[in-house]
Amino acid sequence: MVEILYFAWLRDRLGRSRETLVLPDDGVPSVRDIMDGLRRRGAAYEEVFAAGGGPIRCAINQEFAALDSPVHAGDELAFFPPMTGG
Amino acid sequence: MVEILYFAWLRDRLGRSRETLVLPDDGVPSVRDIMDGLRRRGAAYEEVFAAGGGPIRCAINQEFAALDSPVHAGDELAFFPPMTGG
Amino acid sequence: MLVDIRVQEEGFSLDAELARLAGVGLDVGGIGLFMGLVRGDGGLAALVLEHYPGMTESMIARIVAQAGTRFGLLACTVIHRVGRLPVGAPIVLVLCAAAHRGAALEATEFVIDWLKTQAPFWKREEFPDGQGRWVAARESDEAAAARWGMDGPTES
Amino acid sequence: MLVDIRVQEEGFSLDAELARLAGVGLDVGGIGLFMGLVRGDGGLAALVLEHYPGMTESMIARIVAQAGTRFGLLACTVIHRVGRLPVGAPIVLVLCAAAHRGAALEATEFVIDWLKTQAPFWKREEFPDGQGRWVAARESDEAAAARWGMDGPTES
Repeated sequence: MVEILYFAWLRDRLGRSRETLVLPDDGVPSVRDIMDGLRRRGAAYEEVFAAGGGPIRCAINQEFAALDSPVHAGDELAFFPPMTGG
Repeated sequence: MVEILYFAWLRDRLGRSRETLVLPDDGVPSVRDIMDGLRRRGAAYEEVFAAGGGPIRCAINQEFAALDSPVHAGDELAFFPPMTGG
Repeated sequence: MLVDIRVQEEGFSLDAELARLAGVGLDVGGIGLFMGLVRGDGGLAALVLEHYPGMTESMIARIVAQAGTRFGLLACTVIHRVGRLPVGAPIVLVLCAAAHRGAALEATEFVIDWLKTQAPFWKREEFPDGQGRWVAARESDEAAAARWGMDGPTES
Repeated sequence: MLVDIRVQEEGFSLDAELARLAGVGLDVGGIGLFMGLVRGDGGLAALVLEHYPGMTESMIARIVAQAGTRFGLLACTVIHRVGRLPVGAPIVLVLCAAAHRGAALEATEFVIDWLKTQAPFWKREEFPDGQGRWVAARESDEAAAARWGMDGPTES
């Protein structure tokens, strides 16, 4: 299982701040694989994770990750827009 | 007459913070002329205004001035070391 | 290096933050400080700041550690506020203490530049009519961070 | 631009100085600040700061005016202390408020760099044994000021 967190406008559009995803038994998915899977969950997901939905950053276990980074069971995966703090 | 002010180590060595100088009737002296005149006033002046006495800056009427700047009656002439504020 | 990193809703006092540095010792010759405030652009009423608890603190700690090494800091304090902040309110404080002024001021700029692009905070603008809008990241912030000539404190 | 320049024996409060900026309006997005302190180098006990009253204020005013134009400042405060200041005491405060952080921080550096070389202050070191020594000007201060690419605010 992977815990997925959403921040800022991603959370607003998806209507949730976190959810749990069960990983497939075979192989180690990449962040991109997981995004592809999420996109099939409905219009809001399609909008958020489609190209043109806005630039998205992700982190695995609170470290920035790339689209092809592997995701393992027990990981905390977060999706969010580019940061605007400071 | 010219009012001369001394600051920092110049004042310490000369034992005074200000003095009044009567200008010659003929011509307009430069700062250098006035320094040459002061140097003849004794050992302390010789030491302060001689080459090797340390770098000296001057101001006329509270504006930085050069050695060849003219000095007029009524001017306030100040001698001091390079600044070390801040 | 004395490090103090806080993410909080409350405001802060600069005098109180300076007083905390008393224990650093007598080698501090210069303190650089930056404070960011909510600017009243285009009729804005407030900013609402959100963050990623845990990751925020660890990213800021990494930026501060890099600044400490690079600029020889004696102390560094970063306070970032979250929640609803009305126009005029302080958002962020970066304070860097060093032996000399150049290091203190450069480190301050380094920390705020990286914090803008690497620390997971997001701002939402609130207008008097109740409308809201997430602030888009600015390319100039990426450029400001990039000029320090690294891929970022996240790479270390 | 709101300008406040003071040469004084007393200390100062950063919070009080910030509070003075309240009247500047809601365009302030960033405040840069530098504070110089008496560093305890080589067993120093205190610095005694002397200045040229009148010229000091006018030179600082000129530096601040140039910074205001160059960086689009909304407010600038400079406080420089004189008299006997023990190790650890604040000597100087430079505070620059602007719409954006880059301008605020650069202006802060600009003002302190020029102040070091153009404002008529002199420091005397005092040691615990009663010995005293005038501080020599540092070439690095001249270099720091020169990098701003002008002959100095005095030339305008």
